[in-house]
Amino acid sequence: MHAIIDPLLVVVLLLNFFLLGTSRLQAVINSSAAQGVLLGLLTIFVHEGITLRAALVAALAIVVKGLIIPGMLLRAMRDAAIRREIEPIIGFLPSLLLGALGTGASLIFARTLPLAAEHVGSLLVPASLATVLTGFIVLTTRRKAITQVVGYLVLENGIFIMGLILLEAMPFTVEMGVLLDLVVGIFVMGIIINHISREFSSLDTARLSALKE
Amino acid sequence: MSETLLLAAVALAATSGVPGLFLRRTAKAGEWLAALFMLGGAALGCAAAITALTTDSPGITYAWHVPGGEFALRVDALSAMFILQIFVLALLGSIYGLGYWRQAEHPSNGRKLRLFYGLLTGAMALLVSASNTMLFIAAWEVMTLTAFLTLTTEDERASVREVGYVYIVSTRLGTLCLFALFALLFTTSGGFAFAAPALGTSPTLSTAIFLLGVAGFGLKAGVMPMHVWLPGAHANAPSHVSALMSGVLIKTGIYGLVRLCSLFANPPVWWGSLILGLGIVSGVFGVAFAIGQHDLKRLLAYHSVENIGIICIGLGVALLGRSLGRGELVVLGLGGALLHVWNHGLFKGLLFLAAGSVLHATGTRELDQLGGIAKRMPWTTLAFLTGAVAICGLPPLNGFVSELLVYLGLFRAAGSQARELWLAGALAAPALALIGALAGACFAKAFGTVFLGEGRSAHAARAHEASVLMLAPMAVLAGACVVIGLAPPLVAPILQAAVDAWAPEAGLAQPALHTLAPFGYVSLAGLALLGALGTVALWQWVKTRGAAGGRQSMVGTWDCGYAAPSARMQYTASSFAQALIGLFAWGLRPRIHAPKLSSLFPKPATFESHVPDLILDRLLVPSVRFATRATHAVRFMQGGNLHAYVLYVLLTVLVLLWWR
Amino acid sequence: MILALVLTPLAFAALAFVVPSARWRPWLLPLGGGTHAALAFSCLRQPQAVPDGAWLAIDPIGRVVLGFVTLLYLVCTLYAPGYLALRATRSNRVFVTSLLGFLAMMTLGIIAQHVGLMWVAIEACTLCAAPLLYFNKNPRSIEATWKYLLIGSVGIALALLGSFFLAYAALHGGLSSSLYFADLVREAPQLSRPWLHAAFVLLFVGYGTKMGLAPMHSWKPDAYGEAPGLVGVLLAGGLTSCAFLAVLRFFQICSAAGEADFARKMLIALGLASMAVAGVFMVRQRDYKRMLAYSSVEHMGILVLGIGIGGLGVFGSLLHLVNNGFTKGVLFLSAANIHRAYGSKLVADVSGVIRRLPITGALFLAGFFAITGSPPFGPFFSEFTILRAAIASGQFGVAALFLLLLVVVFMGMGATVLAVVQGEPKPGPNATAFQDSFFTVMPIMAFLGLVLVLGIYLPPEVDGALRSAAAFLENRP
Amino acid sequence: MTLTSAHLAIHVFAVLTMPLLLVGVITKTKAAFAGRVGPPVWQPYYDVTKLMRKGSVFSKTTTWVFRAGPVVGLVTALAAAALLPLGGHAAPLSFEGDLILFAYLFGLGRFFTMAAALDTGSAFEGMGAAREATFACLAEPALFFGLIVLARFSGSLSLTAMMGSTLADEWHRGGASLVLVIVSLFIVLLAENSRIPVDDPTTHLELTMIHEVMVLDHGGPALGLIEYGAAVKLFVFGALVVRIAVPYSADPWLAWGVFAACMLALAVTIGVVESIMARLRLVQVPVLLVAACLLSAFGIVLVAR
Repeated sequence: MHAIIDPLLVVVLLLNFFLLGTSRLQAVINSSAAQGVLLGLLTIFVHEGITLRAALVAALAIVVKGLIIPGMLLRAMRDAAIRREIEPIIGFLPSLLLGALGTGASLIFARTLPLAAEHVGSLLVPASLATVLTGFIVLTTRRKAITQVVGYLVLENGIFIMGLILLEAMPFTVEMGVLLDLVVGIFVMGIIINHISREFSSLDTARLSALKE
Repeated sequence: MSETLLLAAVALAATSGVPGLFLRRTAKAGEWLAALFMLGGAALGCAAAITALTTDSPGITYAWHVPGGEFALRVDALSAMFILQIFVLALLGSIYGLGYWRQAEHPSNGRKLRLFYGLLTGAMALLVSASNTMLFIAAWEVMTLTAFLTLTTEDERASVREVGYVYIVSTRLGTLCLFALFALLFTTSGGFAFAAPALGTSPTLSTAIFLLGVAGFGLKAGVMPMHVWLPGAHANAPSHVSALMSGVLIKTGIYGLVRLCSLFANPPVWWGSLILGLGIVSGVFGVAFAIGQHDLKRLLAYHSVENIGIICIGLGVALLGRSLGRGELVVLGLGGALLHVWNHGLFKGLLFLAAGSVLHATGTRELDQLGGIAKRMPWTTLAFLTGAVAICGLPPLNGFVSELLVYLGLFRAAGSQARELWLAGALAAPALALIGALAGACFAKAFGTVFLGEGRSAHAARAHEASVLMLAPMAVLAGACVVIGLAPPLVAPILQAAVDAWAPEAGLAQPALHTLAPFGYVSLAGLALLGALGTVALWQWVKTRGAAGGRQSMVGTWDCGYAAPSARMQYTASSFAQALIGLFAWGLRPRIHAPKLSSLFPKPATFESHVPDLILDRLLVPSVRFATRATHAVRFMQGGNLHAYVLYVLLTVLVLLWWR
Repeated sequence: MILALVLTPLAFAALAFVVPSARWRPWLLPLGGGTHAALAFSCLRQPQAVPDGAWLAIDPIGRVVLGFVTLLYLVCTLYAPGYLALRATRSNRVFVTSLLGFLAMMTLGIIAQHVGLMWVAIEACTLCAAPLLYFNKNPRSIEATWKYLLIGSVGIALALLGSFFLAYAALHGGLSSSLYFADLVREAPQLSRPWLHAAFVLLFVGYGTKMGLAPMHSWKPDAYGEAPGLVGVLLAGGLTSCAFLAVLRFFQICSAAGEADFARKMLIALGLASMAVAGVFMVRQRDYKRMLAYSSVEHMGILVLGIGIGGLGVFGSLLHLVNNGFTKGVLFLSAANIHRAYGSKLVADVSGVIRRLPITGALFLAGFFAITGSPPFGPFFSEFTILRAAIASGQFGVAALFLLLLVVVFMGMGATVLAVVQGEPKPGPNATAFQDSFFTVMPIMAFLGLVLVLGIYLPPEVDGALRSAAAFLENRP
Repeated sequence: MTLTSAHLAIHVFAVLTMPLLLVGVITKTKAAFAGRVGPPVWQPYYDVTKLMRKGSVFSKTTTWVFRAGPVVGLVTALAAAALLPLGGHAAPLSFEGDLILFAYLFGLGRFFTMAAALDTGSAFEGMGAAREATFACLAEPALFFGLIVLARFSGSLSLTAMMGSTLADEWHRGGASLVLVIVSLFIVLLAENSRIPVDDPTTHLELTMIHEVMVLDHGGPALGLIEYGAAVKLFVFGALVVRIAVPYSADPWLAWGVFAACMLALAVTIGVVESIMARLRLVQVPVLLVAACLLSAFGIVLVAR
C-alpha cells in the first residue's frame, strides 16, 4: 500500500514547495488544484479494496478541490485582473526554506506520535502536517487575498490527508458536510474578494489594515 | 422582630425616590413624598434598632435562590448602633435636601438624586444587618453603585466626573478585596455566615483574611493611604450626600472591619498594632492635609480621614487588648471607637450641612473667597461652630467624650508592662494630642476665614440665612452633639451592649464600661463649665451693655496705624496654614508657586500654593499614566495586519504543543 | 421533534428568502425566534437520556446552552424589526435569511452528538455570520468580514485537524472510533495519550479561535466593531457559546481520560491571557464598540478559566456563560442605539448619552456595572463562584491574577463607558435624530431584566440544569 | 470633712488671687535685672481692676464670637485650675481621666481666643492666631508625653492621684525621667504662656508677637478678662511644674507654704530666664518645642525600659 501512497504524497509535498516558490498566481492556483486531484486519488488507494464510499468521496474531492474551487479562484483572479503575487513579506527563497524546515519538523513531530501498525512508516501523518504548515506559511507571508485563500485551501488539503487515515471513522454525511462547508466557505471568500477588489481597487491585504488599535 | 421592622424600614427608604419618578418634572409632591417615606423608614429603622438593643434576637432567614445566598438578617447591638446612625442622618439629609436641592431648582437631576439617595440608605441599612456574606456583599455593592450615582448627580461638571471615576475604581478595588476575603472565609469556615475560620486554619490564611479586610474595608472607610477617592468625592457631591457619605457611608467600612475582627478570638498582636498604626497615619496626615486645603468641603473631607484614624486607633487598642488579654482595653478602645463613629456622623453631618448652606447661599466653596458670613447667616454660623468645637474633641461636646475613651485606653496601655502595649500607648496618645491640636488649628482657620472677619468677595456678600428646612436638621444634629457631650451616661448602655456583641463565643472577661469611663464626672464637668461660661458671659454682657454704667462704642478694627485697610488684606486661609504646612512639608509636599521679584519696583505678582493629595496626585495618577503608556507599547499586536493574526494562531498551537 | 429545532429556522430562512416585502420580512425573525424558543422549551422541560448512536440529542450541557441561546436569539430578534426599519435603504433579504440560518446552525452545533457533525455546524455558523457582518457594506466592514472569515476558517480548520487527531487517538487505542461524544467519554481511558494531547491542543486552539480567546482573538474587535449591534450580541453570546460548548465537550473527554490536569493548565493559561489582553486593550480604548469586543474576549477568558479551575468553577463558568451572554445583549444593543444617534463609535465624539438617550444611557451604564460583576446583577455570582472555586482549590496565584485583571478591565472599561454616558451631549458631525423608542429599548430592558433576575433569584430549574450540566461535564453521576 | 473643706477653700483662694501676683513678681524680677525699680508686684491687680471698670470699644467687623473669646479663655483656665491638685492636696474635681479634660480645656480656650482674633478681620491678629495654632500643635504632644510618664509612675489617670503623696517615692525610682519631664513641661509652660524665648509679651512690634497681637483689639473689661485668664493659665502650668519638682506633702499645712514659696520661686525663675535670654526667631521655636517633645518621650523610654 505504501508503495502507491508514499510517492503520491511526495508529489503533494513537492507541490507544496512549488506553491511556496512561484510568484505566478495562476500556477499557485493550479498547483493547489493538482494537490486536490492527488488527494482524491489517494482516497482510493489508501485503503485495501475500493469501496463505493471511497470512490464517491474521491470523486467529490476531485470535483470540489480540483475543479470547482480552482475555477472560482481563477475567475476571481481574472475579475481582479491580477497575475502575480508581488514580493511576499519574507521573500520566495526564505519561504522555501521555511517550508523545508516545516516539513522536517513535521517528520520529527510525527515520529513522537504512536501509530497504528498499518500506518507505521507511512508518510501520511508527516505529509499532512507539512501541508498544513505550508498552508500557514502561505497565509502568513503572501499579500494577495487570493493567495491567502489558496493558503487556506492548502491547509485544508493537509487536513484532508489526515482524514484519509480515518475514512471509516468519519460518517459519509459528515465528510460531505465538510466538503460542502469548504465550497461554501471559498465561495463566500470569493464574494468578499470581489468586494475588496471593488472597494480598494487592489487585492493587497496590506490595504486592509484600517481596523487596528 | 427587629429584623422585620428593619426590612420594612429598608423597603420604605429604598423606594422613597420612586413615587417622584411618576410625577411631572416640576411637581413638588415627589420631594415631599420622598421625605415622608424616609421619615417612615427612619421611624421604623430606629424602632428596629432600639428593639435590638433591648432584646436579643436570633435573626431571621429566608431562602434566597442564588449560589451561596441566604437572606439572613440579624440585628445585634453592633448593627443597631450603625442602623440608628444611618437612618437618622439619612432622614435629616432628606429634609435638608428639601431646601437645598429643590426640585424646582434642579428639575433635571432632582428625581434621580432622590431615587439613588433612598436606595443608598436602604442598602447601607441592609448591609450592616446582613449575617450572610453574600447578602452583605450584594448590599455593599448596591451601596457603592448608588453612592456613585448620587455622587455624580452633577455629571455635567468635569470635576464631578473625575472624582466619580476615582471613586468607582477605588471602591471596585475594595470590593474585589472583599470578594477574595469572603471566598477565603467561605473556604476556611465552610459557609456563608460571618463565622470564624475553623480551628485548624493556617495562620497565613487568617492573616490573608485580615489583610484583605483591612484593604477592602479600609478603602471604603478612607484609611490613609487608601483614602484617595474620599476628598474629591465628598467635596463634589451635593452637600447632604456628602453628609451621608462622610457621616455613615464610610463607617460601613469601619463596621466591616469591626465585624470581621469580632470573629477572631485570639488575633496576633501585630493586627492591633497595624490598625493602630494606620489610625495614627490617617489621623495625623488626614488633618495635616486638611490644613492645606482651600476648599471648604474638601477640608471637611480630609477631616473624615482624620476621624477614621481616631476610630482606628480605638479599634487598634481594642484588638491589642484582646490579643494580650486586657479586657478593659477592649471596652475602652472599642467603646471609644464606636462612640466616635456616632459622634463623627453627627458633627461631620452637621458641618457638611452647614458648609452646604454656605455653598448654597454664596455659590463658592473657596475659603479665600468667603468671610464675614456670621453676620448674614447667624444660625448656620452657630451650627458650624458647634460642629467645629465637637470635631476638635473639645469639651463639653460629644467629640471629647469619645476621644476621652480612646485616651483612657491608650493611657492604660501606656502604663502596661507589655512592650507592645506601652509603645502603642506612648506613641498613639501624643499623636492623638497632636491630631487634636491640628484639628483645632484647622477649624480655627476654616471657621475664621469663612464666617468671621469681612467678606472677601462678591460671593460672600451674597450670603443669606438658610431656610428653615435646612436649619432644622442642623439644629437636631447640633443638639445631639450637645446632648452626648453633656450627658454621656445616656449612651453608655448602648455602647456597653455593642461592645458585648463584639466578643466572640469564648470571650475574655471585660469590666463594665461605666466602671472604666468617668461619664458622670464628664457630665458634671461639662455642666459646670457651661454654667461658669454663662455666668462670666452674663457678667460681661451686663458690664458692656447693661445699665450699670456699661459703655461701649463701635469703631473700625485697629490696624496698627495702616490708613487704608481692605477686606482683601485679611489673613487668608492659606496664610493661616502656611507655617503649619511648612512644619509638615516633608509629608505633604505642597506645591508653591512664588513669584520672582527682580527689581526694586516689581510688577504685580501672584503667589499660589496648594497641597495636592500625596497618594492620588503624586503617586497613583502618575503611575497609572505610566502604565497606560506602557500598554500602548503592546498595541502593535493588534496592528490590523492579518498575516500577524494568523501567525498568532499558529504560534499558539506550536507553543501549546511544545508545552504539553 | 429535535430535528424540528434545526429544520424550523431553516424553513423560516427559506421563507425569508422568498418573501418579497422588505418591510414585512424582518417580522419573520421574531416569529422564527419565537417558534424556535417554544419548540426548544418544550424539548427542554424534562432532561432526556441520550440514546446510543443518536446524531442529535439534548444532553445536560446542551440543555443549558440551548435554553440560553434560544432565549438570547428571541430577545435579539425583537430588536431586529425596529433596527431594520431604520436601515430601510438596504436590502435585508440576505441579512434575514442568514440570521435565521445562523440560528439553525447554532442549534445544530448544540445538539450534535457527533464530533464531525458539530464541526460542520459550527463552520456553517461562521459562514452564515459573514453576510451579517457585512451588512453595512463599507470598506471597514469588508475588512472586518475578511479578517473574520479567514481567521475563523483557519481556526475551524485546526479544529477539524484536531477532530481527526482525536479520531486517530481512538483508532490507535483500538476502539471502534465512532466519534460520538458519549462513546468517546465512555472509552476515554483507552485513548492514545499523545494523540489525545495533540488533539486537545488543536481543538482548543481551533474552537478557541471561534470563541475569541487571546491570542486568537484578533478578529473580534474588528468584527464586533463593524457588525450591527444585534449581530454583535449573537456572535458574542451565541456563536461563542457554541464554540465554548465544543471546548467543554473535548475537555470532558480529556477529563474522562484522566487528563484533566493537562487540559486545565492550558485553559487557565489562555483564560488569564485573554483577560490580560482584554485589559490592556481596554485601557484608553477610543472606540466603544471595540471595547465591547475586548470585554467579550475577557469573558471568554473567564469562562475557560472557570473550567480550568475546576470543581465549583465549572458551575460558575456555565452560569457565567448565561450571564455574560445576556449582559452582552444589553451592552451591544445599547451601543447600537448610541451609534445610531451619534453616528460615531468613537468616544471622542460621544458624550452625555444619559441626556441624549436617557433610557439607552441608563441601560448602557447598568450593563457596564453588570458585566463587571456588580451585584445585584447575575455576573457577580458567576464571577464570585469562579473566584471561590480558585480559592477553595488553593490556586491563590490564579485567584490573585483574576482579581487584578478584573480591576484593570474595570478601570479601562469604566473610563470609556463613563466618558460616553456622562457629561453634556456633544453635537457630533454625524448625529442623527434617533430617539429611544419602544422597539429599540424594550429588548435591551428584557436582557437587563434577565440579568437582574439571575442576580436576584436563580430559578431552581435553572440552578438544577446548571448543576447537572456541571456534574455531567466532570463525569460525575 | 472640715479639713478637706478648708483645703478646698485655700485652693480656690490661691487660684483666684495668686496668678496676678506671679505676673507682678516676674515683672519685678525683670526690672531688677535691668537695674530698674519697676512697678510694684501688686501692679497687675491694679491694672485688671482698672480695666474692669472701663468702657468697651468694639470693632464694627466683630460678632459675638469676639466677645466670647476672653470669657472662654478665662473660664477654661479656671476650670483647669479646678482639676489640678495644688501642693499635693486633692483638687476640687478629680476623676479617672481628668488629665485629658485638663489638657483639652486649654484647647477650648485657645480655639475661642483664635476665633476672636480672626473675628476682627485684622491681618495682624490673624497672624497671631496662626502662630498660636502652630506652636500649640507642638506643645500638646510634649505635654502628653509628660503626662504619660506621670501616669505610668502612679498607675492612675487622675491628676490628684498622679501628683499626690506618692510622687516623692517616684523620685527615687525614676528621678531621671522626672527631670526630663520637668524641663519639657517648663518649655511647654513658656510656650503656652507666650514667654521669652518663644514670645515676648512686652514687645512693641506687632509683627513679632504671638499672644499679644491676638488681643490687640480687645479693650476694657474684655482685656481685663484676658489678662486675668493668661495669669491663671500661667499659674496652672506653674503649679504643675512646681509639684513635680518639689513633691513635698509630709505636712499638709506646711505643704501650702512650700507650694506658695515654690510658685514665687518659679516666677522669679521665669523672670530670670526672660532677662538673660533673647527671644528666638520664629522659625526656631518649633525646634525648641520638638526638643521638649523628645525630652519627655525619652522620659517614657527611661521608665518603660
